[in-house]
Amino acid sequence: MSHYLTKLETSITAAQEKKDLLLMTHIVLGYPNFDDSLRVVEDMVEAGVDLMELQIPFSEPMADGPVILKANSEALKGGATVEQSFELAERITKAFDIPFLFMTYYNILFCSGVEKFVERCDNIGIQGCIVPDLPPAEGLTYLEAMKKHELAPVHIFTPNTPASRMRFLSDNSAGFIYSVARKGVTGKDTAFNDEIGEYLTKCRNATDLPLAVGFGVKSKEDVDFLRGKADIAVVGSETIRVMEREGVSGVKPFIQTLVA
Amino acid sequence: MSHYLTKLETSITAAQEKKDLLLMTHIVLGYPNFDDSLRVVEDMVEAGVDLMELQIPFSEPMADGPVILKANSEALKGGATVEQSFELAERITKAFDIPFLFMTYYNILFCSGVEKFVERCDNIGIQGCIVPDLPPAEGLTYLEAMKKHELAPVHIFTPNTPASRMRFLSDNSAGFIYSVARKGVTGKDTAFNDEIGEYLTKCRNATDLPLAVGFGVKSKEDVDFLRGKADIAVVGSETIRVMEREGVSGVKPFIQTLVA
Amino acid sequence: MRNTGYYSQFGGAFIPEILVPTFDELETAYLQAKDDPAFWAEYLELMSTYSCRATPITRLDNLSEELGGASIYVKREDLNHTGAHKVNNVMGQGLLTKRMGKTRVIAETGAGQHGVATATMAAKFGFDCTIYMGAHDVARQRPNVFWMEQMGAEVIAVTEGSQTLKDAINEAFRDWVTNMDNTHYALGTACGPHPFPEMVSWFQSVIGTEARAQMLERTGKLPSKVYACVGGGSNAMGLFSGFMDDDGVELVGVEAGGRGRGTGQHAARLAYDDATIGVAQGYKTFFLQDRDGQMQDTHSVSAGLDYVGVSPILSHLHETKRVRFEAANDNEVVAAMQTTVRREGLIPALESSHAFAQAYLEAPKLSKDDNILINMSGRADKDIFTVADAIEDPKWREFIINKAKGYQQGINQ
Amino acid sequence: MRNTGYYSQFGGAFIPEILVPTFDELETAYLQAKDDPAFWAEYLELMSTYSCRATPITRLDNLSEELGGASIYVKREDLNHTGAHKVNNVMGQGLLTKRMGKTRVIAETGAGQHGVATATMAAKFGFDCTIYMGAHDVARQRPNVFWMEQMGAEVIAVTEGSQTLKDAINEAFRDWVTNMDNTHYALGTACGPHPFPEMVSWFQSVIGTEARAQMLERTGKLPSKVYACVGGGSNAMGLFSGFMDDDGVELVGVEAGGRGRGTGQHAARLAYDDATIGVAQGYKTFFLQDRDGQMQDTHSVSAGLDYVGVSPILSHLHETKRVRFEAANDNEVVAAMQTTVRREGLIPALESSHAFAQAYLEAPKLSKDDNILINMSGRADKDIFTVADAIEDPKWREFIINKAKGYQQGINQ
Ligand SMILES: Cc1ncc(COP(=O)(O)O)c(C=O)c1O
Ligand SMILES: Cc1ncc(COP(=O)(O)O)c(C=O)c1O
Repeated sequence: MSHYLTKLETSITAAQEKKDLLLMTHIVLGYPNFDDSLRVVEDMVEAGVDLMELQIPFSEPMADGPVILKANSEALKGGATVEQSFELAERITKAFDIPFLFMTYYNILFCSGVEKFVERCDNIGIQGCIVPDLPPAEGLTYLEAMKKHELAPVHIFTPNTPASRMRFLSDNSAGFIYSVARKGVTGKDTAFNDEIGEYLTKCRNATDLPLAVGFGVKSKEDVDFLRGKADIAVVGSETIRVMEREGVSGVKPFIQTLVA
Repeated sequence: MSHYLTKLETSITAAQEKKDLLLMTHIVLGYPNFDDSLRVVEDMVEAGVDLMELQIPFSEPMADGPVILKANSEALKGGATVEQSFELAERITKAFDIPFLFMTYYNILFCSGVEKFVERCDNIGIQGCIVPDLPPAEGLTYLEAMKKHELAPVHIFTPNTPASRMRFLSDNSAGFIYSVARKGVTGKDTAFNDEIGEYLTKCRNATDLPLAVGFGVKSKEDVDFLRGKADIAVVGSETIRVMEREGVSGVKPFIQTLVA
Repeated sequence: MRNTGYYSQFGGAFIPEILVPTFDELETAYLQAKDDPAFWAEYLELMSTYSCRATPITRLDNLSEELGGASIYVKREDLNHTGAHKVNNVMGQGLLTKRMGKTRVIAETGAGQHGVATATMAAKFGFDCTIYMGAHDVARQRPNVFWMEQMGAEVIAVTEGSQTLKDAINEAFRDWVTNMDNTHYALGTACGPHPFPEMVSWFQSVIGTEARAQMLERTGKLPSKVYACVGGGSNAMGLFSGFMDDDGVELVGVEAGGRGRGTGQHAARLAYDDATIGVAQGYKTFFLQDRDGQMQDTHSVSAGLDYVGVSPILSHLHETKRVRFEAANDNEVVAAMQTTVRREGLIPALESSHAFAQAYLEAPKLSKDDNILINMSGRADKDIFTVADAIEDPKWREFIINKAKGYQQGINQ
Repeated sequence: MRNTGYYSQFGGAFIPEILVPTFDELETAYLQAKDDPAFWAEYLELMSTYSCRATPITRLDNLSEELGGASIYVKREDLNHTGAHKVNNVMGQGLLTKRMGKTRVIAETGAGQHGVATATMAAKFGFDCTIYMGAHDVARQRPNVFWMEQMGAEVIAVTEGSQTLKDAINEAFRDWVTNMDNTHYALGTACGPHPFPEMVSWFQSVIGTEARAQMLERTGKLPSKVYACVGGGSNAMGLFSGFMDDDGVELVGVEAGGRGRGTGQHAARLAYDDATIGVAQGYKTFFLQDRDGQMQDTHSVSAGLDYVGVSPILSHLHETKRVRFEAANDNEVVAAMQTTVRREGLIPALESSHAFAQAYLEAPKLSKDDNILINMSGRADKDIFTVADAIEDPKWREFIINKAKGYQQGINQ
């Protein structure tokens, strides 16, 4: 199974004609509440973000570090449901003209019914999904449904993924590849150095898909480092940190510094 | 070894010519202090007591019940020594013309040197010893020394001593036999009933020595019950109780009610 | 595409991509060890010299007579070094860790039993050791934390989520995804991603293998029923595996009924109808979760059974009806523990007492010719704080209050 | 005249007359049991099904290498049911009690270990049970009291004398002189009047018999030295008896050095020069006493060694120089315990840690070819209050203070 062309990939390619490095950000839906989530998306899009991950909160976010972890559990404490996440996501995709993906854990799909979940993604204009605890081997139904709906299943490359497995992952992906630039969970520091350069070359060689690079991107400097090495810079935990430190209104200026 | 005649036995026989039942009392030397011990002896003799046990305090009085136990440990806390006990005993035997015995545990003899201890008893006019944790089998040196000094080693009959052992104990005793009228430690209640009558008959049959009966004697009624069955009634813990309740001055009136 | 580690629809390995090579390495090491008779021999030697395998079986003479039915036998995992069956698994994983050339182990722990076992193994093998434990549990289970620290382990209080066992598991995975190069995660029960359920069950199978032979030797026949409590499922899998092919032996798994059916305050995933199939913590099984798939709070008097998921192998055996699942509630469990202590002088852990409670219910219905076997997965003497609270002992409270006063006045009394 | 139970000048039976028939009966029952191979077979069967005899020997791989001399082996009495060697004696006396047709047992206890073992035995055999324990010890050792009470035993706090072990022994004798008809006094160590020293040593000899065979099997030869801590002397007698006739095996008894030689705050009766021969608690031995023969206060970090007397058999072996006596002081003992926990994952009781401390001192002076054996008489996990105080763990204090607060506010937290 080789990857298929998706709307997501097409949008990325189109955007790249204007910019050499796109910016993807991440929020947790319902954190600190759904209204604020919407406001943050608005600000991000206005600040020039190119695509966004919308995380549907889950009680056991095993691959997430402390910042996103806390956002997940606060959202759930606030009563966030999957239904509300879909509703908000639908408003978002209608309102803003950039690609949005869902990021969540497999149980959310599984309990909704995988096919139903994917179909609904399609219906509300979500263009792809990142499901960090669903390796392709466990995700046949998911992959088929995504393909059927021409949505992008995004998989993850890591520094200890062998080249052969990168190719396998790429074959099972669409839209882009999410390449994590360090070991560990989300939100930890990464030193952007030559070693990473080599790693990214290895990633490039393993896939034809655009390459998003994430984990630990925090500053314009980090973003600039990625220029020429990646297609998309991902800023995840740091925006949540900014929001927590400076309030929702702090997010826009922060993003603006990154894309400046 | 059959028992030998001692000054103690002779005194008892002599006293019995005037009274059908003698009274033996018990104090712990140095409790509450040595001065009071002396005063209590004085009062008891005046009240008509016929012979007395002077207990040299020991830290592990295994055969004594709570009242005498406490008296032992209070005396030791007050600094009572074996030397002081001997000194006071000497003053007592010089001052009062009734037979006095030492009651103590074997370690007191052992640590003094058994022969030295016995010799000193003799020197200061102590007529016999009761050593409740020293069965004849363990007390050869002691028995020989006592015999040599013509002092009375008093042994104990109990309700579960077989007749043959009673005879053996009697053979190793002199002065009198101490017959305990119940199981258990000193100072507990005994119901003076027919069963005890039978038991005392058994004791009588096993020895030619005078019979002292103790444990739990508390009142004139108890004393009267023993009349005709025993030669000596022993009042132990109860006088200490009286002293604790009513002070040293309460002892004399109490003894007087018993001998009235 | 690899698709191993399934027991009918349950199991699998739902793991972050970064751990895939680590799991491949682990599975390979595990399969090689399993194929190597020298490995199992080394394991048995270790368990018979460092712990006291074979653990005996004890007949409950008094209760068998009093209850008036079957003869009740008990497999004495409480006699193991560190006081529970957990050490069987941990020592096996210790040997594997050595084989893989790793120098650090991490583990989750709820009540602290698995944490103590892992810290012990790390001390013995000379590994560095980090134990993840929900902050609530750290506060409640200080004695176990104390011993883990004495063993040289670092105990990290997990302040995320519900601050209990499942959160400790998540946190251990988070450590692992960072430190997989030198670190092995010694998962404590027959749950988690493949190969853990199978591998933990394999190490624990020593219980069932011994018990089967011992019952035959002692009674000349197999037991009619065998009982084990079910938290994650490792002691149950360990015992049951010995009798899996003996059709005449009924296997009974006893879960934490907590405050009872219908209260929502329990941890009965298979005995009650509240759990549904889901995927979390790396594997697919029955979970106590809401309709969205969010894990729910569970409750049990015994921390070791207080868990949202259950071994995928047991979910499978539940569906095939090879194992019958029951739940004992908190009150029944405390009563069963007290009866066992008072009448037999055995102190079953509150976890194990679930199995006792169910066995005591069923023994009278069997005949004198029947024998039943209970897995005493651990001893409760280390859980005195929990037990004393469960039975609300006023003298214990007084003791603690006085002890605290002494500390506040600066006296070790 | 009977004159038995002497080991050169030590031993005897200095008992109140009222107990003479009871001791005769006991001695007869003991001698008959000893003559009856079926009795020992029943005993071994009980110990191998109710406890986990044979207990293993464990090699301390890490410390043997670190200390750089002899290979250090440990006899694992800590793995016994109830956590110490005490159960060997108690179960034997339980069988004897049954033989004598008695229905009630009493015992003294210091740290509580023997009390728990006796209460356990009573529960198992269906005896009534009363445990005498110094009031100071009751206050300090609530966990053990808790379990004794759970077993159905009545625990009586002895408020006489120094309110510790020796006073509990006196009080048990006071009970016995009242209730000898239906009651057996299960004395907890190789002390007291004949036949206790010999009988208790006989039951404990199971340790030495096993250990000798195990060392031969594991190492092909006998150990150069064997170490045991000495309270009353029962675990030491148990281990030593296995090697008594092996001239090449040096036997080392380790007493409680407390605050050290010359401080008067210790319980070293044979290793230091402070003790003299005396007679108390029914037997003749070395006692820590003043010149009058009054017993003195002793001190040890470990309650189980904190006793004025010592087995008359050991006093004899001290005089004949068959056993060498040493003392380890409190600080050395706590350090040895911590080392053993951290490096080997074993948690020796503070009592047992005395033997470890001495062995660690001497092991480096031996050659690589030597093996030594330490008796791990018990485990410390039940003594957490004592251990945590001994190492002054601030987090433990905080935990207790918080726990107390919870109780005072009426919360089981
Ligand atoms: C004594 C004991 N039994 C049972 C369990 C439950 O675990 P499992 O179901 O894996 O045996 C635990 C867990 O901590 C335990 O400590
Ligand atoms: C674990 C342990 N070891 C040793 C002792 C000391 O007793 P003994 O010298 O009789 O073995 C005790 C006494 O309580 C104990 O609990």
